[in-house]
Amino acid sequence: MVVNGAPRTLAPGATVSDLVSLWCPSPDGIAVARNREVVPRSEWPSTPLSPRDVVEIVTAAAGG
Amino acid sequence: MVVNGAPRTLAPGATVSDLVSLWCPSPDGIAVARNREVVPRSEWPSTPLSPRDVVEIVTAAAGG
Amino acid sequence: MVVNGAPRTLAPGATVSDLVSLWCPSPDGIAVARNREVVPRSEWPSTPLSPRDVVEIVTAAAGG
Amino acid sequence: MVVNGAPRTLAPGATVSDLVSLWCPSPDGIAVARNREVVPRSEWPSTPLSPRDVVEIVTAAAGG
Amino acid sequence: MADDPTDFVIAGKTLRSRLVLGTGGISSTEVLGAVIEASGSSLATVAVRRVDPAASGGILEVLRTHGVGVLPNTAGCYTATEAVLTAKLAREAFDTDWVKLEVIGDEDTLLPDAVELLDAAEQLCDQGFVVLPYTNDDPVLARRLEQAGCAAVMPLGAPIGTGLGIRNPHNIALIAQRCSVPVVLDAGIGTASDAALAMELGCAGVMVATAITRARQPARMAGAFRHAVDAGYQARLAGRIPRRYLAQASSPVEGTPDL
Amino acid sequence: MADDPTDFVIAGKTLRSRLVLGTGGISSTEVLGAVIEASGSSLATVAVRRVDPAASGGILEVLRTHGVGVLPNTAGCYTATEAVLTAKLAREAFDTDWVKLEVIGDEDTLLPDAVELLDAAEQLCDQGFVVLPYTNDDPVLARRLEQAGCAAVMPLGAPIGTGLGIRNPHNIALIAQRCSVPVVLDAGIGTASDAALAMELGCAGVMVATAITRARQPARMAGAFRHAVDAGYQARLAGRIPRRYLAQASSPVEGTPDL
Amino acid sequence: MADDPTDFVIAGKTLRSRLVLGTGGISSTEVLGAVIEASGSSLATVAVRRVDPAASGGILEVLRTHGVGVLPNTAGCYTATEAVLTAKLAREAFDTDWVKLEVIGDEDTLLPDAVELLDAAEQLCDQGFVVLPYTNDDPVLARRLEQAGCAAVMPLGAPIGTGLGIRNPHNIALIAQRCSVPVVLDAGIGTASDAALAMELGCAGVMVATAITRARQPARMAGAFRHAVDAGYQARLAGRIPRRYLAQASSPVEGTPDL
Amino acid sequence: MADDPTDFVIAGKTLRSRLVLGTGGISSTEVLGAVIEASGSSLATVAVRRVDPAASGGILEVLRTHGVGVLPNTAGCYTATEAVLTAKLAREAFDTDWVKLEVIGDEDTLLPDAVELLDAAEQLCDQGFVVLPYTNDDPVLARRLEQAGCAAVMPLGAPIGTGLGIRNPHNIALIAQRCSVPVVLDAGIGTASDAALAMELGCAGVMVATAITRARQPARMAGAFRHAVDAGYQARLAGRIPRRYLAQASSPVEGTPDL
Repeated sequence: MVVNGAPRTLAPGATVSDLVSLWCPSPDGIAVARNREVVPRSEWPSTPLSPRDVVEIVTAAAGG
Repeated sequence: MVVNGAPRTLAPGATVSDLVSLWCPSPDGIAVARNREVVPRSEWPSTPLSPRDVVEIVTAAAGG
Repeated sequence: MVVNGAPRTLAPGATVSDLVSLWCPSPDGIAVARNREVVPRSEWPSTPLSPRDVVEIVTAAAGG
Repeated sequence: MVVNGAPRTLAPGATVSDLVSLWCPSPDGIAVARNREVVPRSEWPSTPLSPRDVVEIVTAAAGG
Repeated sequence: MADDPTDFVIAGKTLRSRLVLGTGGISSTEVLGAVIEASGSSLATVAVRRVDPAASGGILEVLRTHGVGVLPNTAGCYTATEAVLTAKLAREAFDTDWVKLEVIGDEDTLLPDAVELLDAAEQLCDQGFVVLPYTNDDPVLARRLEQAGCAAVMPLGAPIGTGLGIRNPHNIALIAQRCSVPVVLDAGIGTASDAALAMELGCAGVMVATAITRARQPARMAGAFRHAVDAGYQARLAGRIPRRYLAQASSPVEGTPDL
Repeated sequence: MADDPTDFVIAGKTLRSRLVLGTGGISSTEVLGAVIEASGSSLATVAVRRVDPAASGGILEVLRTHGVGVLPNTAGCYTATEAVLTAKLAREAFDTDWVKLEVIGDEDTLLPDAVELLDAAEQLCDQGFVVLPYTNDDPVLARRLEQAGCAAVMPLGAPIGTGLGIRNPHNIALIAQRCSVPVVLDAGIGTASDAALAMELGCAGVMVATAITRARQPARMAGAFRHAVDAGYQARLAGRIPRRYLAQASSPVEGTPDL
Repeated sequence: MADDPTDFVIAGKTLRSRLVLGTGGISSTEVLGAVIEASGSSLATVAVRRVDPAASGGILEVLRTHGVGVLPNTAGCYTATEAVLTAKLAREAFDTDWVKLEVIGDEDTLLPDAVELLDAAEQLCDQGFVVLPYTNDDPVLARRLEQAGCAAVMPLGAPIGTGLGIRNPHNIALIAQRCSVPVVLDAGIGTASDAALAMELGCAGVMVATAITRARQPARMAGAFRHAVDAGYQARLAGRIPRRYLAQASSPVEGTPDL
Repeated sequence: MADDPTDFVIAGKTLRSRLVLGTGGISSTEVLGAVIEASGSSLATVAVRRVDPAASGGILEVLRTHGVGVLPNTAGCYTATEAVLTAKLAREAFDTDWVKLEVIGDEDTLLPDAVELLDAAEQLCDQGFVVLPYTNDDPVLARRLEQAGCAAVMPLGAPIGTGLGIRNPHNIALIAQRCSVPVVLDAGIGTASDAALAMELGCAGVMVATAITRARQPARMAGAFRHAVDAGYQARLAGRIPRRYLAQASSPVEGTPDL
């Protein structure tokens, strides 16, 4: 799959929760878009990822 | 019918041409909208007016 | 003599001190010009006024 | 003597006229100051120059 | 070379003058004739209004007599729908597909409504009109109007009739640099120097109505604007000197006599 | 009536053009000739400098050939004494009693020194010179120069050669309103619209040097200034519209069709 | 009475400070902390960006530690679609429905795209967001954004990061007078006096990023802006004197001694 | 380092506040007290006027009570002679050798007369006065006043009481850069942002009279100016960002999600 613009392979059946815990020191202040749709925090554990998914994991940066 | 905002009665069967010749010294520089649709000059003679028509007859005024 | 633009008569031998005490509730914040010369406070008692003198007695006013 | 800021020696008895004719292609549009005094054109021939004179010969330059 | 004069061309038509005349506020057809002569304009706007059987009309005749092209406007329209219909009536009445597109947001400022304006511009361009939109001084909107197919863009200097001049020269310069269609400054001009500045900022032309028609001497003011537009245009071509913080002597220092 | 054109008269002499030309910074006598032609100027400044035996000179010839009057300046003088002597040399050399009086305070700003300037002006007026002082934009000093007998006053728009335009239009307007001798804006002009503005503010003329001579195309720029000065002058006579805070429609509201 | 201070309230929330802080360009979280303290701000913007596993992040912590509200922006979005999705991500990530809506037209000017902006604003308002749109200085667009349900409008003074100040005070004054939601000046501010002017023109608040974060001394500049915003606000309430063309003595004429 | 705050010192005396108060136009001693408190000023001007036996006087008491220094002015003087005598009377009456020197040229503009002003300044400096001259915005005159021994220079922003702000920021910046004595902007200030700008341009202080005393709420306006002067001063120290023609993003481009 593609995570934040880069190709990435994940164990089959991995969920958004798995990806976030892999990717972020803490889930705090994080949001996830899967194929240009927001995945609510509550659905992370129940949302499996497929190889064709395009995922964006975002947080706050100084700006504006 | 209503012509340029004022009620107006016309002989039955009167056309746009009749109205324009009645209304304007000359048809030059004139356009007509009937019920918010432009009536092309070529169709004036063949366009009868009905009592419920709302007609606007416009020309150039100093402006802009 | 003329005091602050108005004619004024004083007892013969009157001094600047006499005029000031006559003119001002208090000598504080006051200065006197006699014939376009400043009369120092210390010389008020010893400075007699003559009928032809032009005197200005000034103080602070809101300004600037 | 000094002419336009540079030392210069002239034949004894030389006049302002001599200097100007030596210095300028034409006397037209020229003025001369000798020791910070203007020497009128009419007096050039009759004005001898002495070794201690400071002379300025000026004309028009593009400016202003 | 960019510094040589070029023709003023809109939609393939070369205009003799870079000064576009607005006829609004003119006191009589006689004055209009004199103003046209003095201005040298080859294009003038007219509004589309109800025929007044009593009125003499005559403005079209004056323009034709002087060989001035008619540019109908959609003044008074608040929606794209009204503006599009007005443009169609104008095309029918005046036999021209040119239109100065105005879609305003409110009657106090008469400022353009960006959304309705772009909507109307897209519709009219699609229907083959030569669209000259009266727009605000927004560089982004100006380019969107250009992309929609407008033949020129007419950003404002200040609200119509205010005579406040060019309130935001920075935006006008940005628009002129970034648009490939002609930029014609419209609205807000108060006096000749405003028009010269507009041209110096990079505009291809200037439209003036109130500042001429309501001046104390309209014909004289028309002549003033004619010269000002030319002056500003020539000055831009001629390449102005840079701005300096401190002075630079214009008379030589060398050769100064010791007096 | 005040709104009709009047002649531009200084010390009884009528000048054909309200644009006074400064020759400083000109690249060649050829370019000078072209600039004079394009500008229409009838008066041009020259500086008084040491004769360079090597130099061709020729600037006086160019001015004479084109029938342009010579206005010597005292550029480079820091004291009244230097300026007065320079003026006398100029009178002797160029056979004119006109002088553009410059007495500056420092070499960074080249701004006038009010005290030395007034002193020099008084001396020269007493000696029969026609004095045109280059002054700052101080309305009080301008009137004192007029009272000293100066034939005109030449307030600056900005420091010489900066091209910053008119930094303080309020002062220039005050000077123009309060002086009875002609007011000729001098220094700081950068482009045509600056000159038009000067005339609209009430100046009787404008002097331009650097902005023309150092432009990329001097002759074209000279023509631009010629038109700008005329445009600004005519616009002032024509009577500009008042400034408004809110808009005023230039197309009639009555008669708007219901579409 | 209109001349007494009022709370600064957006969408029912009272903000302690009228100075909204932009965190862009800050050099470190330490400097950010110092800037927040000095500014007294109670609301600060953040951008929504990809998680960098390497990065320390920490900006949210700093804001929380200082009790500063988080205002996510949609910087970098060119379409309504991108902006809406970014706002939704922000709501999910930062647990706030407030959003500073930015939809820009091009990368050179970063100016808002009026049409996309209004579209995005309408969508987000419909979905219950508290929308603070970064808009141009167009009074008509500002009112359309208000009518779409925006909680405030944030017109620009000049393009982002330019430090050019308020290019068009006339438009900002019109917007402040004609909008009933708070007007917060955003973008273009260069220095303290710009912020004071914004408040004097009628703004309810000012947002500052670059002018503080990229100043030579960010914390000191933050303090300067804190005072400037208060000064401009108090000055507006206090009722400034009218502008006069001529002078009015501030010292009495009567009682002047004859010296 | 030049970027750290320094004391505001005139003639060896350190002033607590950079805001100098003018008392002209104040409606009552009560209001004056409130204005002093709100302004934080430590120096205030008074005029020298004939004693009115009927009047309560009391202004000196108010100043003393609040520990505010008295700065007598020579308002109303048209010649050096009058001004020098007025200064001597002030020294005798108020026991101070400080004087705000005003020598004006006419009653319409109340602008300084450069020649009389410099003459009076030289006389008073020779006689040991601490002279703070009210001058125009001429950088050359400012330096001559400094060379004459003045303890500070007080250039105007605009004519007294006009509230037109700083008409020529370029000159004020030049004066501040080129004088070594403190530069205190005087006259013309209309509102808080004008005072902040003065400090940003490099002034060491600002004097305000009419803009405070004739504001609708004088005490509130005094507080606004207190903050504005501080804001402008701190902003100058903090080092403002450069001005840019095009935008610079304040949110990072890298890390923008692909949405």
